[in-house]
Amino acid sequence: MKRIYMDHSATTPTDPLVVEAMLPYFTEKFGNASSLHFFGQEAAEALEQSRKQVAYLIGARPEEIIFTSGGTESDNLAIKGIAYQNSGKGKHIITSVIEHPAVLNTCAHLEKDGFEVTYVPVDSDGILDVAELENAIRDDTILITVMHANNEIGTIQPITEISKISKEKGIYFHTDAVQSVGKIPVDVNELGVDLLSISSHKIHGPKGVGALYIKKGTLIQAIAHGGEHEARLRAGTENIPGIVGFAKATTLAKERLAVDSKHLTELRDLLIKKVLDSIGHSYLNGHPTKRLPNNANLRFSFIEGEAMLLSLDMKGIAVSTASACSSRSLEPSHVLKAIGLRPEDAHGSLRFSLGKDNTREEVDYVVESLAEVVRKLRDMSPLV
Amino acid sequence: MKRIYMDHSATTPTDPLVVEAMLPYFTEKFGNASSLHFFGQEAAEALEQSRKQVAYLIGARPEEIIFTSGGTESDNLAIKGIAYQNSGKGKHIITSVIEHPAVLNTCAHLEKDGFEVTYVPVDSDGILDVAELENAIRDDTILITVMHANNEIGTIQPITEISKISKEKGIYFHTDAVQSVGKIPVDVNELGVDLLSISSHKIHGPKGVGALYIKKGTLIQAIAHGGEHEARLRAGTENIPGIVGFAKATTLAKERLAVDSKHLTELRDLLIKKVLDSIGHSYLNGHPTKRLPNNANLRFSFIEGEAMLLSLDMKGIAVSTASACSSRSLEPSHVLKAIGLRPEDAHGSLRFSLGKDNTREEVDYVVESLAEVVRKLRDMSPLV
Amino acid sequence: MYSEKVMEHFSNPRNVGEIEDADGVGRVGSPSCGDTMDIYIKVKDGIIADVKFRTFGCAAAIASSSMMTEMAKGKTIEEVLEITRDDVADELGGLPEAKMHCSNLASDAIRAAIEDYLEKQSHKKDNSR
Amino acid sequence: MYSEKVMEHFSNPRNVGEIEDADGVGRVGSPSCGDTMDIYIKVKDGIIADVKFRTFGCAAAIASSSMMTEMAKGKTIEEVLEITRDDVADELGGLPEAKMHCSNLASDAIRAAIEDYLEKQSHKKDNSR
Ligand SMILES: Cc1ncc(COP(=O)(O)O)c(C=O)c1O
Ligand SMILES: Cc1ncc(COP(=O)(O)O)c(C=O)c1O
Repeated sequence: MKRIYMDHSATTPTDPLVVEAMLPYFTEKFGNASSLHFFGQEAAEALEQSRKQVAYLIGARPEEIIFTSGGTESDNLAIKGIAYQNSGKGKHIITSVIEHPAVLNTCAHLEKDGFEVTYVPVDSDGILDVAELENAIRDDTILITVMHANNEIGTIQPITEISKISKEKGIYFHTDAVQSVGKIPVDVNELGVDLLSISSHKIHGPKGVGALYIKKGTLIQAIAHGGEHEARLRAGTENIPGIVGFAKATTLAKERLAVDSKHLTELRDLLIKKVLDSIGHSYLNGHPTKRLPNNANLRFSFIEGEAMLLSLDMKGIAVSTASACSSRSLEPSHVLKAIGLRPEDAHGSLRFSLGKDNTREEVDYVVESLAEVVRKLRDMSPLV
Repeated sequence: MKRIYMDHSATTPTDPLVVEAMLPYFTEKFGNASSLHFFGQEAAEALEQSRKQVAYLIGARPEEIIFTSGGTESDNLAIKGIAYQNSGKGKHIITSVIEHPAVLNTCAHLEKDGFEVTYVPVDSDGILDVAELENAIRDDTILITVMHANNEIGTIQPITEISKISKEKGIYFHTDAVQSVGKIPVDVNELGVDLLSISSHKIHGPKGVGALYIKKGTLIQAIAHGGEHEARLRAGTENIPGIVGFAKATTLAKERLAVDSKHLTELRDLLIKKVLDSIGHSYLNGHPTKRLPNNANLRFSFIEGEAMLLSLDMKGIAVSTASACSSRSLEPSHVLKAIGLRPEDAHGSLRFSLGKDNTREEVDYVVESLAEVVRKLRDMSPLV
Repeated sequence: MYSEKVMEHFSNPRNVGEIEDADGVGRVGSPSCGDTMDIYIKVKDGIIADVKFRTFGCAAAIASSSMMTEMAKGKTIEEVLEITRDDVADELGGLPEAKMHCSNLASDAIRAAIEDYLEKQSHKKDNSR
Repeated sequence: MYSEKVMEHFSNPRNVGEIEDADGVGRVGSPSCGDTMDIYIKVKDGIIADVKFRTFGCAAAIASSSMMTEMAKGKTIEEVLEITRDDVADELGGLPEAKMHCSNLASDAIRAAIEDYLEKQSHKKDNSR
């Protein structure tokens, strides 16, 4: 069966050029970067070269990049690292209601550990309320963590506005840029953040690798203990092939950003227009323009998302309900609830996340198939 | 230059069969195992199949295996996971003085967090003193963590003796089996442990993957927070290619164990005999027989290890001083200190860790080169 | 994730629809929880002569509804009332733990339809008294 | 990790050995710390006419010793005393942070040798008084 993948926010295929870049580091240049001999030094050089490439993508310096095992670990390290380092100064953290579980559950863990967390709401378009955030700041606020772009509805948050405030108040500011990197420009200096999380597998790099940008001079505590790797902030033998692949993916992402984002925006807008035009009682979730070029989160009344997803899957089309992580749970998405959807509407939403290799023909086929699926499920629905 | 790699305890080349097994999971079967569609289910199946393979290697059940980003993370998860879960019962932990930094530094971190840790000594052969360990047990002891085989001197610890004691006293027992797996039989039931750490890159699998065995019914706390992956104990999108490669490596390790360990033991004994016979003032560190088949840790009076290492490197031979992790530090190895070596003798030690592809000819060349290097450095030494 | 049987019933659900002059109707679940089932039955001589459903819900909910209607059709009311909550899941070759409530929902739905039928019957008797 | 210059001096160290009738000898470091250097000097008309070393230590220690002897040879005592601790590392094209003490050790060693020489000289003067 021909298969169409429109779930790039969950993960992306690794680019063949990335795999090619990784290959020598499995079998030939396989050294441990801590070893002093030739094999080790070869690995250490690859590591530092990769650090430069990743730093370059986001306008950082190489020494500001810590490699991790993925976006989740980067978020954990950033938030716990700042929290434990600064708990003497204060124990209050501000975040948003629409963060990824990697941030929300880390915050929840810190709450059990004596920290207080304020969850700032978003408007019905899914954009954070900056005034509310400013109001939430207290004398003991040590960290603000707000995502750059949301993984479910793709909305882009006012990071530069927030960083102005955080700088003024002398509060550390972390952003989870896992979804935005490679789709919109991400420059740590323009954004004005102190810490920023990235994940390799969302930008056509391998799974199991990520990075945390830590602005020079920002002290954080390690959360994994062991050897003295990664400036003593992340113990464990470095995953050199993974890191080399990640670095290659960042380089490709940087080169392709302009072309890709134009292509994705066109496809996204085409998909949204066609769906809204051809399927009754369908709606777009999230802000119409302040959203990732590749995200279309659509809502269909009277029917349920998983049933749509699996029906589309039988037609070879891969999409997602809410985020991949929460798609096994029965709770409607916290993000869709946060933008004010009724539970039954949240349950009836689908996320289409496009990739650079998707085509207009695929969009046509997807919309046709979707119309059929929606019709069939509505025929079965007692709510119509 | 022909290069001879004898640093397999630091890391191993990934087996070409392992790379082959991984390849489809980068570009074709690239799904996120949490996704409900075809791509996701394909990944989820690979994940569960891999879990079975890894479990099989160590005689565990699939549901007792948690995938991590490596040995360091496994050690952190095991020790912190048990400590925080059981801190209500007690805050005392017992370990040995010769553990890997992943264990020692995790224990040190817990000490800062209000736990007490007893470090049990080893004898001059590098074997843990079980009587001392038994004496160290207190009413509030919640965890014993002792490595299966040491990474520097290769000594094999009396794990079954310890597990008898831990069971009697109802204390959780974790072992770091990162170095023993694939070299000697490792069966969780025979060893009688509750938790056991493994790392992929030490057994010809890819870097950046590991596993923690957690005996059914053993409750531990998560240390990374986020999505509901890995029985909610390890958040983060699963590194499917890495996990598939790791699983393949465990299968190969199991198949090859008998042949490999025989080959390695022969080479090791040949290397030790030739060195001790042909180089004056040379000694073996650690127990002569209770040691990994692939480890020869040798000591040369009057000269320093790094100088030997780099001289050998110039002859194309890769070995290590102490563990790769600590080889950049100036402190002599804590393991060699623990077996009673004077600092200058600890500084003069080299670790040769053999791999299945090493040959007798390589051993001959290494011993010849070593003799030359030792002679040259001794000519330069004021201590001779 | 789902058994083949579940996927088969989900993609080709049996007995979808309404029965205009149903003898009993059951509605369980609520849209805000993510699933709602309507089950319609036609009873003849104490036997479920016809049964149809409409379901808003996930694949498991739809498959459970379909399977339930198949299991009920042609059986006596007493037999149908003996179908336990797990039976539907078992017939479907199992359901993921998180989806077991769908099996429950389906058996609850047909029970509700039968209760509706029995209540209407007793009203009829009342009225005819 | 090391510069080419370090590796070059490490693999081909200059001036290795002892001077039997040295005018001054300096020993610094201690085996238990991982490095010890012995430096021997021969002084003629206030100039370091010959210098040799023996070193127990890492590659950086050996290279620093070698470089130090090269830098000292042919210079006046005053010139050599002006060589700072960092100069040896600089001449070697830099040393890793953790190895900077090797550069220090080398300059300390030659200083110790010169002090030994000067002390012996003053004894000689004392004796000849
Ligand atoms: C916004 C966001 N943050 C964090 C993560 C976690 O990243 P990873 O899957 O690399 O752990 C994801 C992806 O699942 C994400 O979309
Ligand atoms: C005994 C032991 N434990 C733990 C580790 C850490 O494993 P990893 O490098 O996979 O983090 C190592 C290897 O460095 C080791 O030898």
